[in-house]
Amino acid sequence: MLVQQLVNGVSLGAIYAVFAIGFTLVFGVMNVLNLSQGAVFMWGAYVGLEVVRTLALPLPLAILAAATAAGLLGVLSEVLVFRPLQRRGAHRWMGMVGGLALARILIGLAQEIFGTQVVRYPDNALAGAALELLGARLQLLQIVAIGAALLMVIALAALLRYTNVGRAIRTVAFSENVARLVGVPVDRIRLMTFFVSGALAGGAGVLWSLLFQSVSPFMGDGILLKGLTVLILGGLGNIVGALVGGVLLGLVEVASVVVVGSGYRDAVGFGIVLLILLTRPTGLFATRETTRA
Amino acid sequence: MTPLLELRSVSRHFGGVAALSNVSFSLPRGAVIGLIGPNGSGKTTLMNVISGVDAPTDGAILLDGAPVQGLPANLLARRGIARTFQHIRLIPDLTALQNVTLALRTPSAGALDILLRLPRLGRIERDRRACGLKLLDQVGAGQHADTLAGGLSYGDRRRIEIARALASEPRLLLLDEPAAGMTHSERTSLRDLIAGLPERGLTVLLVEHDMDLVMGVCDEIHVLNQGNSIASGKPEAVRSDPKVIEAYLGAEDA
Amino acid sequence: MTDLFYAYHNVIDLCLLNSMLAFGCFILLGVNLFSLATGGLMAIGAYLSIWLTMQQGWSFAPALTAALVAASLAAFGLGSLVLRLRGDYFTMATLAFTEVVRIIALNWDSVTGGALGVFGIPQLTETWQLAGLLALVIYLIWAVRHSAVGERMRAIAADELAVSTAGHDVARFKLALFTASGAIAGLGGGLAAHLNMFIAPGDFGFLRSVDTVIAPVLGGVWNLAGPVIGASVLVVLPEALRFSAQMREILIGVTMLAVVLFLPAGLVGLPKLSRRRAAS
Amino acid sequence: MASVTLSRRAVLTIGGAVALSGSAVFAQTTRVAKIGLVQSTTGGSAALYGIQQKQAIELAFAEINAANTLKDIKLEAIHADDGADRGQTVNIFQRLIRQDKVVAILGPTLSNSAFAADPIAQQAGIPVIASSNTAPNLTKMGDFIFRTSIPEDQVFPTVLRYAVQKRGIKKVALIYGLDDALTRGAHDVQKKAVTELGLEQVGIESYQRGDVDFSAQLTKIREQKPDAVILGTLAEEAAAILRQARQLGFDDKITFIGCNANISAKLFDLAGPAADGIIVGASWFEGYDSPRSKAFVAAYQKRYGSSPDIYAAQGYDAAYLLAEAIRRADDVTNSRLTRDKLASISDFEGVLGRFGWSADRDATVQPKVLIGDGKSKVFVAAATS
Repeated sequence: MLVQQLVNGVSLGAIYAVFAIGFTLVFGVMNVLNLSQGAVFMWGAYVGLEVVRTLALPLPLAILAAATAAGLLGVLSEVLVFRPLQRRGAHRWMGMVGGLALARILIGLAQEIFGTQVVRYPDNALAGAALELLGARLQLLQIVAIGAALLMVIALAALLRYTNVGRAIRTVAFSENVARLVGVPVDRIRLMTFFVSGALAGGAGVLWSLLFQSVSPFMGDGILLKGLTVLILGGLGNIVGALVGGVLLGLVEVASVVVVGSGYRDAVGFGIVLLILLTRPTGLFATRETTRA
Repeated sequence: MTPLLELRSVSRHFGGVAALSNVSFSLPRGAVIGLIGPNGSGKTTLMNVISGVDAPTDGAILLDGAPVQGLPANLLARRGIARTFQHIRLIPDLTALQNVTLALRTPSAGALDILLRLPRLGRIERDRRACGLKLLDQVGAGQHADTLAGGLSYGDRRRIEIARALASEPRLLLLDEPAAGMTHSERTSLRDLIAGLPERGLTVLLVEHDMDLVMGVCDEIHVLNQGNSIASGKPEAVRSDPKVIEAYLGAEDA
Repeated sequence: MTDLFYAYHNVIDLCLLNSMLAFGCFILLGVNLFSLATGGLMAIGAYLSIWLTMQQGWSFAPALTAALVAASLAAFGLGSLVLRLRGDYFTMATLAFTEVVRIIALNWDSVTGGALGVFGIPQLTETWQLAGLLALVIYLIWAVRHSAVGERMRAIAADELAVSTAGHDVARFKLALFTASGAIAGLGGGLAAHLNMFIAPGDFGFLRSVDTVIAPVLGGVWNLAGPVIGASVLVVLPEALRFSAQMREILIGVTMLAVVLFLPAGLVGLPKLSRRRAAS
Repeated sequence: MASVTLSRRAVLTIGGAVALSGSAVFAQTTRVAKIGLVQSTTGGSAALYGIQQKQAIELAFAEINAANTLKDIKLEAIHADDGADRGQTVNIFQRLIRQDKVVAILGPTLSNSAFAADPIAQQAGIPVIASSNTAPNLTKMGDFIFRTSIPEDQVFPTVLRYAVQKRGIKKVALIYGLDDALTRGAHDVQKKAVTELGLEQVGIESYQRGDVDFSAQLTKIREQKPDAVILGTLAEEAAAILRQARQLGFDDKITFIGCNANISAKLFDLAGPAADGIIVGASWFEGYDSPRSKAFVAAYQKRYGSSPDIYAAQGYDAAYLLAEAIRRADDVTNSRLTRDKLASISDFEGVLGRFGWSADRDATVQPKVLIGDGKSKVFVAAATS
């Protein structure tokens, strides 16, 4: 049972991590808390679903399409909400409310277009397959989810570390003014960051709905709260922290079901956030980057 | 007689960087002490550590012989340390007068006075206003009392910030580059103002780049370079100290 | 005429109640605190007050007072722990508090009835009480803002460091404001519980907290009319847009976004803006 | 902003024109019975049931008006969406009663909303028929409150007894939605029935609305080795649980017993073959073999292109019951008379079967034990002998 629960926790946490990394990236680079991220996640899931169902394209293409579409939604949120607010020097809560408003519009549109019913991805070869490991059943889908999560994180890390774009992103994260002085096209880098962040959310949306076979216009609300929790666990703007924090939250939730009882599952997550904040006011993995917050 | 303030091997590290290392000196009562050094030598860090905006990593700060290092800024202000900032920190959407009365130590109205708008409230606020106006007049900014601080000139804001520091009835006043951005005539009146402070029982620690001003009003000068105290003494002595000259020239080289 | 009043009776009640609650967030926004604790604090006031009126036979006024005191104490305790957190960490901590309270309420059957809620609550909240208490809250905040304390609030919003070097204990000041906002939330919780005969833990979660803090942001954070306008718009908008059942959510979102983007001072800035447009 | 006002005005104008032309056609000879239809069409999962009921009721009204069943009386539904938000439900009830002067109200969608809004109708003497509220004690709020939705406690004990007899169940585990009044109410009934039958209860797990990962709870349940798992869940959650249980390698011998809310085509859409063998009890199911029910399913499918669920069926019967009461009262404004006539109906033949009211104005219908057939994706009646 223990091994099974570990599997359960890690695969859940892996998706939390992918979502939260996109979330934390935008925070780390631009100091923006984009509360429309949950709705972007939901749209990613629907786009992937439509690609698989209507266009009958294979899954990897669906993930790609979903990530691209969600990335564009991320870009939209920057162009429509965050850039005008930043230009105006608006208070950060304006950005938070703007993000919530955008999420409301995106959810309303999804209801209009896709209806309110819960739907799922069509069955494929992956859905039923599972292998036995140390007395636990490891579904192929779980392996895919964990693998895809790792892949996305490694790709992002490589992007940030080894490419010019990555260096530019890190410069903007350090200071937008410095970036401008050394000739980094800050506006473009911001757009790219929003794109990457949205794409991660969209990718997480497809993985999520594959694993749990559930797509609905409201699926982003829950993950938004989880993403915020992971953000705190990992330290705002800390990418490695988001990865570790995501997996940790998955494990904590599973552990709370086993130890405390499922009625307190979410309370344990939030309780731990409170405890961590009271002992380490900038999160579990506070680093130089996070001191900006 | 114990000095008003005494620093004993005060250090402040940021990560691996030592912004201050083992700085020791004392401020005798009623003196105007200059603190100079090239940019980045640790002057503002020292101001922050003394005023409680920052805490020293190591060492002791004694106020009237009692250790005060690490106390929060508001408590140190209550115990008589007031300061101005290198980058002026007036509240732009309050008037000049409101900025000054913010720091007054005369009793402000109690909760009941405010909530029930008792007649006492008007009297108290009138008294505070009078106190604030007096301070503004002293620094020569009385005519701006009811102007929003955000709309005033640089020199005026500098003077109003000094008035605010004086409003808390300090014994020790820390001035961080008060002459920056002032015109020549403003500097002259600033010099007179600072020179007159000891008579009112104040001790002053002055950080300033304007050497004429420093040499003109300071009884004693301490020189910092890269977080270390490199020289101290009478203005004339410091001016000719080869270490000081080298520090400044070296800094200009870089 | 009376029929018209009764037709919109609950709309009026909700405008008044939500405006009052919005003031709890308004005073915190005034010192740059974006708190999501409202839901949790309201829950404390709501459940305590109905326990007192339904189980202990207390009358309404003392029960409301108890709700106010209990939520203030809770806010005081919470505030002493979380107010030292910066910015978004503070917001998250208050959100965690609200969610933890909600989940405890969900599991604490004997008091809250779990998800089934408590029904048959005596309908003691009257429109005139809501109006009177709202007026009182507005008066008190007005009085504070027009005093040296109000100046200190504005100063803290602009520059905390300057205020603390001027000799003021900013932390204590914020704690006092947070406690006051707890009092408003507790009072509002007690009034809300006795308004519609029924409450359930879901009434006091994340959404309630978000709606309450959005109201002053939409209405205007610097103007006393802001919370009233913001909260009323949030109550009336779903009613006014009911003609378009399907587009309603989208239109509410668009309205919120438009305010955020085009009215930096909130809805209270609208007349000024249109005057400027007309003049130019 | 301008375009919004404009379109609103346009809507009002068109609406007014339609109303005008309508009254012109039916001039003098036609009376209109205005009926409030309070169903959530937005606001999360509640919208799922709300839309089904709204559609079924509108279908019923259209049929009744077209067939001239009520002679010169036409039924007019005034629909309002409360967004599953209780405050709005109260707003709507007050407006419908005081401004639109409806003679009766059908709804609201959620039990929680009913507890807040129904007392207003009770006070004003307006009859209310609920078709999806299943919370216990709902109709005890007053003698104007009726419901066609069968509360769980009328169904579940029969279902559990059936399962015990047929499958020899001794140990059970329960799982339910903690923060939803409907699932929580179902769970309470289930727990009571388990105790009354003397079954061993090896574990209780819960989750919150929006959760889609049940693997931790199911892994725990698997360790407790129950003979049956009892679901106090909505259809989509039941589907996810069934599916994930299969994936976790649950023994085929473990029986899943569901609740009222699971009777939905959605269950099979989402769970696929995993729904095979689930036992549920209900007042109605899509394959119910009665002429009335078959006609309803066909008409619903024709009009909306999708299958009705149990809430649609209950809504449809509520609409016909109200129409019958209005017919008997022969009055379109006297709500007290309508209420009395409604209460007097005792032998109504509805989609749910033969219908009557209990002393508390709850529907009394023979509960049906159903078994999920994952291959043909329907529920079939169990042989209850």
